[in-house]
Amino acid sequence: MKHLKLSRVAPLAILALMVGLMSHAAFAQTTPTPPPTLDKGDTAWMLTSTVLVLLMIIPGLALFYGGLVRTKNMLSLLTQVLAVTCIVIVVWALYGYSLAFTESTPFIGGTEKMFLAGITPDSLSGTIPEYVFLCFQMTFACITTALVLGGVVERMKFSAIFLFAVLWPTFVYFPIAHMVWGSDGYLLKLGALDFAGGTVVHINSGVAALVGALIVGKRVGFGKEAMPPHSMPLTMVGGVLLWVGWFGFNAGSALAANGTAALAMVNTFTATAAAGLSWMLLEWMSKGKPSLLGLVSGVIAGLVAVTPAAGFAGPMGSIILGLIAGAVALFFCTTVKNALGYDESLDVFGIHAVAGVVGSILTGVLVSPSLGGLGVTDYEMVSQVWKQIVAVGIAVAWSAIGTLVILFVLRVIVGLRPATDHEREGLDLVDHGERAYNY
Amino acid sequence: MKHLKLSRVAPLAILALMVGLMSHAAFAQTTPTPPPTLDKGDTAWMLTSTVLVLLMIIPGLALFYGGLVRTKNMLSLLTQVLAVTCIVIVVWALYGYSLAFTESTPFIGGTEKMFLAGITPDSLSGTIPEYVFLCFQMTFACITTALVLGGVVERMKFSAIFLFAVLWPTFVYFPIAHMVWGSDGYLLKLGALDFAGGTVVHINSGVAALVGALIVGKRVGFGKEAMPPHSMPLTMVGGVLLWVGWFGFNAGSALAANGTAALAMVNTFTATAAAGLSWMLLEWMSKGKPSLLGLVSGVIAGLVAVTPAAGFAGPMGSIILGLIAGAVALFFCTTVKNALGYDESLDVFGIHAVAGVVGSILTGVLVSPSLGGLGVTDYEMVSQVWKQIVAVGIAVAWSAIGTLVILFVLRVIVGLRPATDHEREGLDLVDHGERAYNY
Amino acid sequence: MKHLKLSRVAPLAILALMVGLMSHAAFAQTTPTPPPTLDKGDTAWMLTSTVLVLLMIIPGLALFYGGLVRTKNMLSLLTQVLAVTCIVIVVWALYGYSLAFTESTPFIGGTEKMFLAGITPDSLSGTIPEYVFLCFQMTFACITTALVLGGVVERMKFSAIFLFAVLWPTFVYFPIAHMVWGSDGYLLKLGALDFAGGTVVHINSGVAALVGALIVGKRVGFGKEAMPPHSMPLTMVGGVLLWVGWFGFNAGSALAANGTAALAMVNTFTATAAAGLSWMLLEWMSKGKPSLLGLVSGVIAGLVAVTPAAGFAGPMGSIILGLIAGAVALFFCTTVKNALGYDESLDVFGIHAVAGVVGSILTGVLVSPSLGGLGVTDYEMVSQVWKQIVAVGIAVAWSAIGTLVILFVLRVIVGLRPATDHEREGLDLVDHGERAYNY
Amino acid sequence: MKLVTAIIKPFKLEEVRSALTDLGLQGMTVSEVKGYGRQKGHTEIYRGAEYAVSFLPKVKIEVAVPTGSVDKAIEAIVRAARTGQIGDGKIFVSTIDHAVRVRTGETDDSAI
Amino acid sequence: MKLVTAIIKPFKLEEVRSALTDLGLQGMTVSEVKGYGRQKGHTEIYRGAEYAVSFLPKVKIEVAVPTGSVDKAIEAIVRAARTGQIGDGKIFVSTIDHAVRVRTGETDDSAI
Amino acid sequence: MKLVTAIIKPFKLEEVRSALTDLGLQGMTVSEVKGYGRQKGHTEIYRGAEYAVSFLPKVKIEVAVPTGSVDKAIEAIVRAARTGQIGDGKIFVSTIDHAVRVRTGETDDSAI
Ligand SMILES: Nc1ncnc2c1ncn2[C@@H]1O[C@H](COP(=O)(O)OP(=O)(O)O)[C@@H](O)[C@H]1O
Ligand SMILES: Nc1ncnc2c1ncn2[C@@H]1O[C@H](COP(=O)(O)OP(=O)(O)O)[C@@H](O)[C@H]1O
Ligand SMILES: Nc1ncnc2c1ncn2[C@@H]1O[C@H](COP(=O)(O)OP(=O)(O)O)[C@@H](O)[C@H]1O
Repeated sequence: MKHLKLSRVAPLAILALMVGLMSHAAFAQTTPTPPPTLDKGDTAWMLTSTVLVLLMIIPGLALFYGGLVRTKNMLSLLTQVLAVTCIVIVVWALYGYSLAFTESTPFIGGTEKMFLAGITPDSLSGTIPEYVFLCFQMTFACITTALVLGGVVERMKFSAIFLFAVLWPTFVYFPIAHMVWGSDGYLLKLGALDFAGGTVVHINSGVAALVGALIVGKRVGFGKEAMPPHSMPLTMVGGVLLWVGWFGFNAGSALAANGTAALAMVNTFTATAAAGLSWMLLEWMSKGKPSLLGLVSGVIAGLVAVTPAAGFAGPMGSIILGLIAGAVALFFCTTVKNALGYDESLDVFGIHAVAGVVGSILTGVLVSPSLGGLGVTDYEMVSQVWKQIVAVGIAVAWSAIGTLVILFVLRVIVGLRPATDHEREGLDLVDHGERAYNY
Repeated sequence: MKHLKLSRVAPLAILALMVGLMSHAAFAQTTPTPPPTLDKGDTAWMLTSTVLVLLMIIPGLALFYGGLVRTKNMLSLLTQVLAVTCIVIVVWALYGYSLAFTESTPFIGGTEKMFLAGITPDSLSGTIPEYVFLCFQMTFACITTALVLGGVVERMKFSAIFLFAVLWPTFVYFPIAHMVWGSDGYLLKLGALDFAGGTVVHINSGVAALVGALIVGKRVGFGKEAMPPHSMPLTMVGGVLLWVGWFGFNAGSALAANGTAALAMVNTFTATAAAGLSWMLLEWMSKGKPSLLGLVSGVIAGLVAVTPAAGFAGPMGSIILGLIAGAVALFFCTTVKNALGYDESLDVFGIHAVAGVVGSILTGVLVSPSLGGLGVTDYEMVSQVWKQIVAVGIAVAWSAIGTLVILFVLRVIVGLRPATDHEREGLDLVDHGERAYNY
Repeated sequence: MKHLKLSRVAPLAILALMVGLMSHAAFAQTTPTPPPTLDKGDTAWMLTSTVLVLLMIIPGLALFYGGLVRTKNMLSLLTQVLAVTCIVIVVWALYGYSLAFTESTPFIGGTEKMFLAGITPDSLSGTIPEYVFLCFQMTFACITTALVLGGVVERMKFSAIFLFAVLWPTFVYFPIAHMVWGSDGYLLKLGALDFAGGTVVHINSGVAALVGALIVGKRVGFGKEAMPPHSMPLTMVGGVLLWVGWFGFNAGSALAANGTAALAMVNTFTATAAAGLSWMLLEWMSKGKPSLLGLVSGVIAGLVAVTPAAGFAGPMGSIILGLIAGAVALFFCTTVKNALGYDESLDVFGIHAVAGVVGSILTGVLVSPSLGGLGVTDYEMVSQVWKQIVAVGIAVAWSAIGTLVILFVLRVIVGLRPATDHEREGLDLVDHGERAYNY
Repeated sequence: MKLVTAIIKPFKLEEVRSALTDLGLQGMTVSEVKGYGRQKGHTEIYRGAEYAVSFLPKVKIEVAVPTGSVDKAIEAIVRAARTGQIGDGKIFVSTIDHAVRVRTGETDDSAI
Repeated sequence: MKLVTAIIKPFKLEEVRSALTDLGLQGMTVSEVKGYGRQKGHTEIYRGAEYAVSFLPKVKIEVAVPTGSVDKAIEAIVRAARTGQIGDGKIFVSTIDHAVRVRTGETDDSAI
Repeated sequence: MKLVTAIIKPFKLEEVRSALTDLGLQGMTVSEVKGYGRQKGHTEIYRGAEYAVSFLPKVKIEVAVPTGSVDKAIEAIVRAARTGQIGDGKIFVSTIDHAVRVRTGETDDSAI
């Protein structure tokens, strides 16, 4: 059985590796430039943005995911999201920030800011206190790790998830974040565009979720029993809180309260709305009914797709981007996924990775001033798109391989899955000894 | 039957028309004045305010309304609110902002900013980026349209609602917004006071909801079957999120982080609390029990009433305003509504229009410096109150007639109501093929 | 029976009194210093912070508490929290702000700002409008009063709670707030440290909740019937919204968008995450399963503990603080509480008072520059810790005695408890004539 | 003494209840059930996955009646619950050997 | 073999359960139901609208017992469930022709 | 005519339903119940408080069948619902005196 699973994943891993090896990518992101004084307006907005990204995770993502699982696993899902958040916060403060954001090698940072050493309330990062910058980035590490959970819900032991939340950021997230955002990061210097983390956050987590789903395997009863969402209202609330909080994520990635933040805001409205409508209308035409889950899924797909583009594209370009992202993600989550038959339960791959790739690549197109984008120095569409593809390839490869290795280690140490009986009873009682609802 | 419905609505329409024709109204609102530099503090607050108004709609309004409908229509309600939001965002970006906020005629703006043409991250509106200003205003268009849904819940086809969300903003909201807030708007120049949109948002949506309720007709079983809220906790959460977000709405309408925003904030606390207590205590005295729904309804009535007054009245005047608004709205939603017997299901008229009118008119009184208000140039109470009444009349007339026409058109094109059997089964399954809960 | 209850409470009261009498405490908090100009960045952040603290109460605290009660009392709990919020807002505007924040005596302020007299949009408090400052402080008064409800849920008449919400702030909260934060406050001058209200808010409310639980008595069926939380998802949502909003509470207590706010933010992440993990892991080891309720409870304990320390300690000190606070509160809420056998239903004492005391005392330690803290002038650990203990003692004494007296008065005037039959039926129907859910 | 069990459409509950009380039957017990029968269910779609939901919400009414009242009880239920459309439901009658009122200990016909 | 069906007040479930297990009855099945009877309901008010709610929450216990144990089962239930106030509920006894334990296929008295 | 009542594990509902329809039984009524029996429950802990939860979620299927079909119905249910583990559930058979189809007024065997 172990053998079987390995063989199922191997092609993906190899593909990813190849893409990784052949690539020379480059990223340019709004990293903090260092003027020496604190700006209180910028600081006010970045404090707020940080809070908004936290809101995306708890309760946003927790509810979005939670509503989609079955009642008997609701509490387990909520516990996982909250525990992962707590763990990544501590890990980030202990060494994650240092590994991601200090200068050292092109692939991973150094240890000089471990335990946040040397940072004081007066330390600045650009025009804002470094403490605010590191908190803002902390929330990115948290949400990325939490997103991965969506691939393995309802069937992975809490002990394995607990350890995963330490290992995965360490070996997957921090390196990728460093490559993309570290001032000496390998990819930063090569010029691919990623405004707010399409690669680092969405493609990364989406790929990891798919690998997780394949390695952990299908839920007991998958394909035989109906597994409808237990609470669409909670999923809707979580989904729209993701949208609400995403303004911190995207407009906050300007690291200032300025025109770039404003542009990111308007794009985060238009692309998202367009993608929601795109998914819903296509579903309406093809299946006969426009569903709430489709609308919300489209909204998330739009948010994901506009993440790398938010500070580069224009609002009309973002509408186009949203329309495309909604359609592609819909096609993937329904047709492709059904054809492949795996149980990537909450479509983290189908939405975050797929729309993330669409967004990353189209960012190279939509940045074009001729399409209403802002342009970048020496812009040339074909070469820019190629850089985008290369960056995507590296992220996919690193994430797939890293996740694979971590899961095999965890399977050996603590095991990944509960007993079938336990899974059937539900993780709420088995892992946590509580029930979600006692009406 | 068509005939019957027409005859029911005709008196209202005629009344509204008369009020409209005889009036010469004037509005003064905190529109952006154009000093040339960007202020980052103002920008930070307006980015935040925009996010707060979005929070009012999703999940705020969606939950407030959703908790009040029956289980079988919960998902339908949530879908409607989210879809309307997406649609209005796209429409706003395509042409709504241009129609509302460019100079052209006194009743409707021009087309020069269609597709947001000509706006860049450097464009300013006052001290903030124009992109932020137009996003802030975008959320107002969204919430106003979504509010109207409360009059027709549980019985209007999704296809009709979808088209309504395009037509209603175009022919009702954008013109009224232009008249009130456009720099050459008909009503702006005449001096009525409306700080944050009492007329444009609340009276407008309340009247449209009433017209909708009358045209679409009563729910099957109305008056015979019990139709209690299916989840008061969700209604409470939605209601208080409206309050939380309303600080963006009201204090954000200062378009700056200054003393006026501060005044709007304190008033948004005091009027609201007073109105909540007013409704609850009166209900306690008259019905024997203070209800949560009453308390929440009073809170909303207070928020609505203080909207036009927030930057003009003083905090004690706002308490008085809240006490009155809570009492009047209670009286309307219980006694008057029961007497008239229509099914304006979620009391958008009874709360938003009624408390909106109370607030609009009393703004003319409470702005008086002798009552702790801020005063306006050449203030004279009687004439100011008259201006307020006239402005209300125009809004009522335009909204009633516009909504009426749109609904008749929609009835012809797609029909307004599902089959009785379908309505009984619930719109969740019939329109969307999903159920809200699968516990 | 009355006699019995008195005798049960007497020791506590006497102890508290003694502590009170023997103490000479001192508090230093980030009160507004008066430079003359408005800073828009600071104002933007404080407007946001005020909204965030409101979010903590409604829906945060309401859901956190609401999820923990039984279905039949859910609506009652929500009503209580919202009504208390409204009442305290009005009371604060009428006279509370004046009593807490004008100069007069060391124990209570004066009446000069009753009805917010003399304050205009131009009045400043430090670099922000006084209206914003008083709104920010208003939300503190609201949440503290609402927190007390957790001790007496499911069994106290709404009429008694209504009056309690007027009397308790007046005689307990405003004096303590004045002593700690008033510029001539008794405790302010003596040098104990309380960054964001550990004493005023958490110890105060926790003690009052315990007194309430003892005076009001146990719920019918307590210890015999199972009383599991009716909705852990709502409790989780409420708990994490407390965390989200707490950034307004803590970072907002810097009263500016600066490095101190940034420090408070990072500490509010690290201490909280550490405390959540601390509780969960200890529970996992001792009971065999890590529970969601444990994780959330630890998170709250961490938030409480870091409140006094947020602007003084360093991020690593905060992790230590969180680990200790989580462990102590867990020990208290399980072992100690079970041993004592009282029904302090939602553990306001066990979490807010206990972790509050831990935080207050350790603030005296962690402020030490040798431990990564910021230091204060003439810092000396032993004497600082002693000041912290004294301040805690005074708060405990004042709160215990004040609450005791108020409850006895209320018992005489309106009675505290509903009839047993009514309590069994549930307060939703008995007090409010509504049910929470009608699925 | 007989137990009349009726499975009906949920929105007919109120009408059936008042039809029964009009007969002077002062008590009944109701539960929410899911029914499978000739009336077809519906399909739900969540992202890619389609589920055929074959069970429909129904209400089950149980009313204990003296043997002599069975026929008029049935008749009353049928009249109140009938819409004429598929899925209107069923009535089953079975025998109760013995009945007790908990509060008083009264038994059989006087217990109901 | 008989089926004893008791409709009781929800908060009495735990007491009735332990009274039955004290008798050595090792199994029972419980459902949440709504009861209509002499015990009056309540009124709910939502904004203007008042609803008379006539159904009250009850719990239905079904326990299959050997014919010889019926009387003491009834007695145990009555003792545990009685509050003496209106709405305490009913017990109905009917006949089971046949019983099967799914797991083992055992039948009748040995199945329960 | 008999009423076959089966109490089974919830996740077996779909299999039992199709086993019954394979027999040509076109209707049944299902409710969610809680069962107490040999299968032990679990313990829940909320902060300090531990609760022993002795009731487990089960599903009750009621199907009215012509007397001649009882045995194959039982057999079909047992086959579909059995996991061989404790808690698989019970089947009870009792007699229906009379049945009515609300929609048409048809009675007895032709009503089901
Ligand atoms: N054989 C049966 N045993 C128990 N319940 C049945 C049976 N047949 C039907 N029912 C119940 O009656 C309901 C209505 O039956 P259905 O066949 O849909 O319509 P109709 O009664 O109009 O023929 C079903 O949903 C089910 O709850
Ligand atoms: N005739 C009946 N058939 C079925 N259930 C009944 C009948 N009468 C009463 N019940 C059930 O018994 C419960 C208690 O009955 P009620 O008349 O209120 O009080 P009491 O049993 O004390 O006379 C009811 O709520 C209902 O569930
Ligand atoms: N005497 C009984 N009366 C009614 N229901 C019973 C009885 N005994 C068991 N049950 C039901 O059957 C279910 C399974 O019984 P249990 O004793 O746990 O396992 P098994 O049937 O495998 O022996 C119980 O949960 C309960 O719902």
